[in-house]
Amino acid sequence: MVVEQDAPEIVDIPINMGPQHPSTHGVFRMVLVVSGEQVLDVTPHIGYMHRGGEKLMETMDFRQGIGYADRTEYLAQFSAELAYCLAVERLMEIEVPERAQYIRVILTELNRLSSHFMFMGAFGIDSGLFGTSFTYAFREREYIQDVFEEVSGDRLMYAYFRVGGLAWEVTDNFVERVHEVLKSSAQGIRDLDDLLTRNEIFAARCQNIGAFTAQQAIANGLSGPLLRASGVPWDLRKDEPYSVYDRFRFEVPVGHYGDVYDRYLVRLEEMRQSIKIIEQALEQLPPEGPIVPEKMPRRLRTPPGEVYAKVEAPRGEWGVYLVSKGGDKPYRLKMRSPSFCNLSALREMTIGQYLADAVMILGSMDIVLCCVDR
Amino acid sequence: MAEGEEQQAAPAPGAADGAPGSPPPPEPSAAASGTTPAKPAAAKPPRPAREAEPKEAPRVAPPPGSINETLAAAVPGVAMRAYMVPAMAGESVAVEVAPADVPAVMTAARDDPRLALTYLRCLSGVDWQDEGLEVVYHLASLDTGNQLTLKTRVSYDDPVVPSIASIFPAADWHEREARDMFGIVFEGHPNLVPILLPDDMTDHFPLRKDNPLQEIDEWQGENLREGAGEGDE
Amino acid sequence: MLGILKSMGMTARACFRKPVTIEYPTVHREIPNRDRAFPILIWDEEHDEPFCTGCHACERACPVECMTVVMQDNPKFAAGESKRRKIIDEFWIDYGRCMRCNICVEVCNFEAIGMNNTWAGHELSRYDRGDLVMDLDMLLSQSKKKMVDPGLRA
Amino acid sequence: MTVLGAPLVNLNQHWLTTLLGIVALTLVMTLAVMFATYYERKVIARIQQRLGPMRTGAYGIMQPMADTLKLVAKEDLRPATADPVAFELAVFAIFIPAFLALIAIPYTQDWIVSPLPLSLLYLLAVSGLSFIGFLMAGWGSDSKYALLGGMRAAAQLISYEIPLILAAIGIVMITRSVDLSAIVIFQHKVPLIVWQPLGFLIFLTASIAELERQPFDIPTGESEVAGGVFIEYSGIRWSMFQLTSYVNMYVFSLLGALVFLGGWEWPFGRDVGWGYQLLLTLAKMSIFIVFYLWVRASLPRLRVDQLMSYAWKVLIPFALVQIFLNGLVLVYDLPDVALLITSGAGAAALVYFIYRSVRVKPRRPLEMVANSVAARSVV
Repeated sequence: MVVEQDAPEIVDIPINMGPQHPSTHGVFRMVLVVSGEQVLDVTPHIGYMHRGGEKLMETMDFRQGIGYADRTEYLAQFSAELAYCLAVERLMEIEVPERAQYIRVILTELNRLSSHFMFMGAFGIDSGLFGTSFTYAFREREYIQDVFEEVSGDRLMYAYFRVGGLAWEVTDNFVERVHEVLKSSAQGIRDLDDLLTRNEIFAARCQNIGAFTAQQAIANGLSGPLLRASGVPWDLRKDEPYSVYDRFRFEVPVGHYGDVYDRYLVRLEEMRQSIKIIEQALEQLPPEGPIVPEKMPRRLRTPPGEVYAKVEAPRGEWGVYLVSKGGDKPYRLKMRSPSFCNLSALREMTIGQYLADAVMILGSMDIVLCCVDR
Repeated sequence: MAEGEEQQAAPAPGAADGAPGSPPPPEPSAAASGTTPAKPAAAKPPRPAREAEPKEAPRVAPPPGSINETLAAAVPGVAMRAYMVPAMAGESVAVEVAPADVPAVMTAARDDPRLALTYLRCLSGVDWQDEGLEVVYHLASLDTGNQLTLKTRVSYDDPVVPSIASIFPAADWHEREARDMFGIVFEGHPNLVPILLPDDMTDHFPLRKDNPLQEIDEWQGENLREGAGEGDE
Repeated sequence: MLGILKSMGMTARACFRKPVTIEYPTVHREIPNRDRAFPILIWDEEHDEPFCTGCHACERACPVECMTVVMQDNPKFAAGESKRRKIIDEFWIDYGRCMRCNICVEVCNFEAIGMNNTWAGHELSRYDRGDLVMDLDMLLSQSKKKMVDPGLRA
Repeated sequence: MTVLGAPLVNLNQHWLTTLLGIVALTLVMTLAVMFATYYERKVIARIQQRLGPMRTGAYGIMQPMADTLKLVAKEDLRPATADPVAFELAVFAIFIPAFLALIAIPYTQDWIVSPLPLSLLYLLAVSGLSFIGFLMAGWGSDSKYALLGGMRAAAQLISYEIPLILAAIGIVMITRSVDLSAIVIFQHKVPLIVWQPLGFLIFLTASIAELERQPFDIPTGESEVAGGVFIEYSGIRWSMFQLTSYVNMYVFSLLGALVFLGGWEWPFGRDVGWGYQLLLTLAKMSIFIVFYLWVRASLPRLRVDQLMSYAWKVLIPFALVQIFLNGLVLVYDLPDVALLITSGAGAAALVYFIYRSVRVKPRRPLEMVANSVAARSVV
């Protein structure tokens, strides 16, 4: 007997993930259309954290804006500050003293370490670990933040870089403290490596999902570890060296598969490279010297012009497009945030994967929602 | 500073199609007096005259052999205005094209092997008030190291630019953002709905200059004393 | 299999390490001298008055406009007890708005404002955001009682 | 092979005694669960280099009390669109089977609420009931997450029930009894883990899956379905779910301790008094519990398809192999050591098979680019 008319209609369920969901890493919402466990379509919704930072920064002079750069990218604050300062310095043609350059590099790389630790911890949780990777990663992150606090006075919103150099001198025991922290960070990297990398369940969850080819990655404007995991050796620290990055010997890890596992590996390796960079920078750091240029104008006024300054932030290319009409405030300031650009590829990566993989793919992008929404 | 300004000044005479009024007369003089030993007459350090500060960026012609020539060869028949701005010097050449030509130029820039500008770094809107709205595309090549800044202007009344989301998927969200903030309509975009702003906010463009920031309602001083506890239960 | 065992070995090893957390509200971590909590005003012991002359420099430089300054003629100057012509009359800082950027400290010409570097400067939760607006007395009280040695200057 | 008879040790079979036993067991189990939550938090905290609960009582010993009070006092919400019957009854559909299982477990030789001649079968049957409750909760909550979680739970519980039962059949074949007391007494000299390593491995993994703990916590996966079936539950109902899951953990730990580790019988025999017997049972049970906690803190979660293929493609075939091997040994009346050899070989094969199949496939390692980029002549 055929009971066709009674056959239940099979429908695809739209699932609303977020804005409050444990694994959206902030107020991010994606509407997944699933057929059983398979994802058919994804619609990301962002903008919950939009604070008009670009507009606000148009009303701030070049010192005041630094605090906002921090708040835009709250996991890689020094990178955001550095990009902003580089833009203004390029426009004003200020030469930053050596010592300040090195300290900037050391702090930015430490910041990369702490940001990647954050990724490792959160990614472990995305993959279903009961917080173990998170606590190991945060242990190291806190040690790094201790150094930042000793130097800049704050644990999160450092506001320490200034146009032309640094706001104030580092502490006397800065070098020893950084060495200590590097030692403990190396331990933390080993811990996370032991915990995750070879773990078969973790590998089975990560491998071959969300894979992007190099062409796809480039076309979608990915940057940072995502681009490198797809096999494009593109690192602004090497390709378009800013600050004093051309003086260090380090390697850029490049993946072959472009999947989530490669992104994880690339980040893990980048952390080791960061330690290498910091060690070299500490060696080369001039023990004495000014931290702001001697001929520093009292009021920061830029000539009219425009500049696109970019740095390799932990999440990718952090760009600042600064248009000035003269005066002490930007006329237009666009922040090219890597999280925003990377996230725009989410749809293409996720379709056809499992629901659980959607979480892993989103986690592997390591987005910062403040940085996405600005 | 002085050195830099001299560098800027040097190529200035060669500027062929720089913006009108761009020659920077005050700067060389300021630079010169800054570098010369202090004259007794000018006891006060000679301030660069504020009024004379140029309001437009000085534009210089890109050196011969720059990328704009390749681009012009790749898309013949498209009117282009190429220039450089000193702060960008040595990095990227700006090319201005008409809005209608953007897709053709973009396709050529991506596909021409001499250019290979496959990577769209950034897409920004700029509000130039009386001079209309500008869309700035930052392109880069990950193979050749080429850099290009492509610009196009549209008027307030008819802010329509052809979308390049089909050429560069990376432009998708950037264009939506530029629509949110500046009201630039990207024709042919698959899904031009607000991205950062609320879904119904389609008639108000926050980053345009005619949208000043709201006054901060202060919670201190007299305000606090008068309004203390108001609205708090 | 081996990787799973490695993971479990890792966690087993970690079990025998010292815990790194502390019982926060009862145990306080030592905070460095440079720690930046919220800005406070500093008391001039010598002249028994605040250092602040109410010059509005910090108010103008504040990116978030969290400060309100009112200046007055210094009565002690008229009496010859002080060299300050002008003195602060009223000063409000909205701690709920302050973003602790240290700019007010940098622009101050009299070293009259500093960043609180004690735990008291961090543990400021209030039930009403109006209570976060500090007036002159509250801003000076810690320095008056010598509870704080303001840390970061530039 | 000798078959030991099952001298059933009865309490005075009066309904009042049984009732008293049930009440006492429920109360003791509730306390035990409260302790388990505390213990779990402390153990996992140590693994994660944290202090864990420290503030209620000395070393946070009163934390479970505080948690319970808070949960009981919390507002009990039911979504307006939920199916009231399914939503409300789901709690009991999960809660009651878990407690039902407890009455058939011999804690010592004499301590058993209701001695059943089919207690092993009864235990497995009762513990297999809970998936109905999960389905009810998932459907009744009228939430997509809950529905997904309920579906996952049903699929997972049914799938892993099979290897569990098959592993138990292997035991039953050897002991020729489905009475737990008899099975324990059978292990007078040697615990069954020695004769049945393969069955033990299957039981261990399947029990983790039945308990829905990491790495098999897919129905409740926090980062995917945000609590799954429990997403709409709060207060006392939610705490009953939690209570149930911990009771289940005790049940499976006890089952493992009794069936594979010799329970109260091995190694001291029957005559050491109930105190030692109880202690012995609890000690063996806690081995399982520590293992569950340790695994929970160490391993990420599997994906649904991986989970299902693990059950159907790995565990069930190997469980059948175990039964087959046992059958061979029994039919040809081989000495006991043949059991060890065959099952040990099977266990080794299982380990090797898992090792081979889940091994991280060798991939091209990351390429470390030192200089080629700079050679690209960036302006």
